[in-house]
Amino acid sequence: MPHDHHDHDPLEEGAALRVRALEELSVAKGLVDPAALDAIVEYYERETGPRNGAAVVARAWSDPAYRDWLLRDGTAAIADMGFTGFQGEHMRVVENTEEVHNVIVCTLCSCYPWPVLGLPPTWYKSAAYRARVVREPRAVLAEFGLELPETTEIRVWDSTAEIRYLVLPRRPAGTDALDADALAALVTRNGMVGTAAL
Amino acid sequence: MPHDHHDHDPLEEGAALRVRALEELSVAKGLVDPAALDAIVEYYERETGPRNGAAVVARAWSDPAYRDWLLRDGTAAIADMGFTGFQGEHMRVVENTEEVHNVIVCTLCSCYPWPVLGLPPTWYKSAAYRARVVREPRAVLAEFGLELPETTEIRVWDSTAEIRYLVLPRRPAGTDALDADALAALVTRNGMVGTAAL
Amino acid sequence: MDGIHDMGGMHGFGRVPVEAEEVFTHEWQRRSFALADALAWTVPFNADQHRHAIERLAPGDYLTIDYFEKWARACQMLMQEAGVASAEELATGRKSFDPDLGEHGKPPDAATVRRVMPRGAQLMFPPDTAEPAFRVGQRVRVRDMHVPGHTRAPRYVRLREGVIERDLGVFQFADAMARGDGPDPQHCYTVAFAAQDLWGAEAEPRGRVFLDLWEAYLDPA
Amino acid sequence: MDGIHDMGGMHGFGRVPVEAEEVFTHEWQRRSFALADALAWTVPFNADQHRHAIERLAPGDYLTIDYFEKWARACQMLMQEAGVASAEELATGRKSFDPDLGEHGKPPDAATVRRVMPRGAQLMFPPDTAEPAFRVGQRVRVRDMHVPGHTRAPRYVRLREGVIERDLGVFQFADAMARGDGPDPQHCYTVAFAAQDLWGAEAEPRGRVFLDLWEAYLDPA
Repeated sequence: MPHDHHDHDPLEEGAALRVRALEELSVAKGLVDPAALDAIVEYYERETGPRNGAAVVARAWSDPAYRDWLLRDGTAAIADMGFTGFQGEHMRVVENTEEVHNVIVCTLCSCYPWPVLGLPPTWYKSAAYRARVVREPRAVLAEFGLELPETTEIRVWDSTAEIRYLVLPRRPAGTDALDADALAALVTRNGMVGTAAL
Repeated sequence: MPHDHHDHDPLEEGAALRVRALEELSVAKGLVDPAALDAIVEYYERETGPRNGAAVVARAWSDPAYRDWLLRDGTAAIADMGFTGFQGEHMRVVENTEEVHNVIVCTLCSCYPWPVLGLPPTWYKSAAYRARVVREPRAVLAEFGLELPETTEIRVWDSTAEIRYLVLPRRPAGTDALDADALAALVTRNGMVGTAAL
Repeated sequence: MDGIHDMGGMHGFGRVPVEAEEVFTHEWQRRSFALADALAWTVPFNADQHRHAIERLAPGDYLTIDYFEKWARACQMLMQEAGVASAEELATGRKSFDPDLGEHGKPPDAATVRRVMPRGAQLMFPPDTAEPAFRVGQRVRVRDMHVPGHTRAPRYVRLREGVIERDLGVFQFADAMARGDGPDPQHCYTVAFAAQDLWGAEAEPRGRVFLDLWEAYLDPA
Repeated sequence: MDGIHDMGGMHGFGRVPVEAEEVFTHEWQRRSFALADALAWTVPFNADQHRHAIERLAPGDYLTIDYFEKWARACQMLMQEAGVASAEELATGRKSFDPDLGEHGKPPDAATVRRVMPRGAQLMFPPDTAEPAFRVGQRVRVRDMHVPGHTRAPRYVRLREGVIERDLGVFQFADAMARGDGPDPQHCYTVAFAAQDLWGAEAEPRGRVFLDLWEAYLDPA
């Protein structure tokens, strides 16, 4: 049970009961419709997630004009793929190159580009990631197994306002023959946050 | 059980067992002599504490030359009363007046003048006191029931190095006839930390 | 507020739990997430208010309880503050009064949320709503702010100098939205800080950290 | 380190528990206090190392566990790091080896601690050990430090200007003592900061905050 808290936390046991009580109270008071809750969960689990981001990346790798548009106006280019909605209203895509590696964080909470990546993983919300990646990004990336050349410039993007970020990873070598679907299969969530290379 | 932590803290129950195990292990490994532990507890509970500080204050109120010495060289003047030892090696006494009110804190841990005040109370070690008294001393003092005139200058002393502080409170009115013992009985610990007036 | 949530650059948190890849590990976490989304319509509250409620949790709780339990507790705070639920109701889970939902009326049904989710929120204003005070390339310094409420300028950039890298246009202002004071529209900028200007000579000479900062946070350097 | 212990000025901790007047509420707290005192002789460790060990506790633990349990856990860390006890011994409480106490020899007995306690520690050096870099009345600015270890210059004064109020003389330097690097003797000063220079215009115009700061923390303003 890899939660971002201590094993001895006693709140864990009661959390399920408390959230159920909050739901039942909210329904009883006419504040929520339980069917709407189901729809919300279903939407974010089925219609958002890293597969969306991977499709954007694969298209950018395959289509230079799309890549240019994506880097110039991430919001519009991503909307063109149908990926829109809360926490993705204003998107900026930052491109990894031989010289530059980008990595995304939200030090103040857990801002993350839901439409293209879904909800954030536990590590992204951890105090250690939030506190450390702005101060010692190279050491943090090494913990993810990503050892960058010393010559690489690391750019950290702290999502402090309404822009949400997506990293455009470098296209792996030897993938010239692959079509967009095959390329998309190579793209990982961590690659699009910047905590992995592909 | 007014501890400086949450009611739901599960560590509480096990703390006694863990500290006993640490003591037994330390004794078994020849690192401590249990009789020395008894002596340490007995010393700090019997021979340090606010009664020492109160005696210093009462003497300063009664003897202008001592008061001058105390404010000029707190370490020597307090040692003259026999109050010396760890966390009191270097003392500074700051005087409350009609214009100035002093208050003591240690924002980084719990530094406190042991020989004259004993060990600190729980509130002194609380995160709320440490965080807030340097920023909003007047509001914190009001929580202690101490409402100061707006014209009073508040000086906060954050014990960040090896100096330990003692507040010399203002002598209450109508105490001209009292001897030093009777004066000392008026002096409270909070008065000597600066979170109360007398 | 200079709260525990503002942890960028803090030491002591240990290694990153890189293996914790999951979004949800328990069904109740899904419900808590959805509840926060749905309650925002009817309580009502905006995203900045929900963030600020999480920030207002006791710091010891903030660091130790589950992320989605924090979301639920923030909702409880906002429900109580809005007067739609009492502390007793929230503690017992038993309804004691019907809230006056007023203009908000009925909670959204599944079709409504399904229609709105792909649209998102309206966060921007037309460019002519406000003139920009800064231009790309200009050096700025983050103000020495002491905001008791919600703010999105982390401590680690306060008093630091950076360069305007991009003018993002006119956005609603999170500090004002969290106070319930309306959007206070203003330009927001991406500001680039040299890592060594934030963390000293130990940081990498060519490293940079980029933050999106509203105009109210900035002064000319 | 910029750790959770450095909480001066932070928001979110609520009201002060003014009614919590007691020093000890449980017998085990007395034992924990005395253990830290006694173990310092034989492990050995100094006060700065004990403080730093407490600072190194996980921030969530730092904010939620009992003060005297933190003291005990700090002792355990220092015992393990000094090699006088193993993690397994500390977890089980069962001895598996006898430590080599070397020059420290036997632990102090009751008479020894009773003799030493009223004396305290030797923290100062003769005035001619180091020349002061600053004089009373001089304006100084706290350096923008990024010390990964123990340090006694809180974040809330970093980059702030104050005035040297008193030259306290030559003291051992806590940062160096905590590293085990010896005393690095240097002048320490009481520095007065205007409250408004720390907290902005909301603070009282005449309020001041005084801190004792070693010379290594300061630059001329």
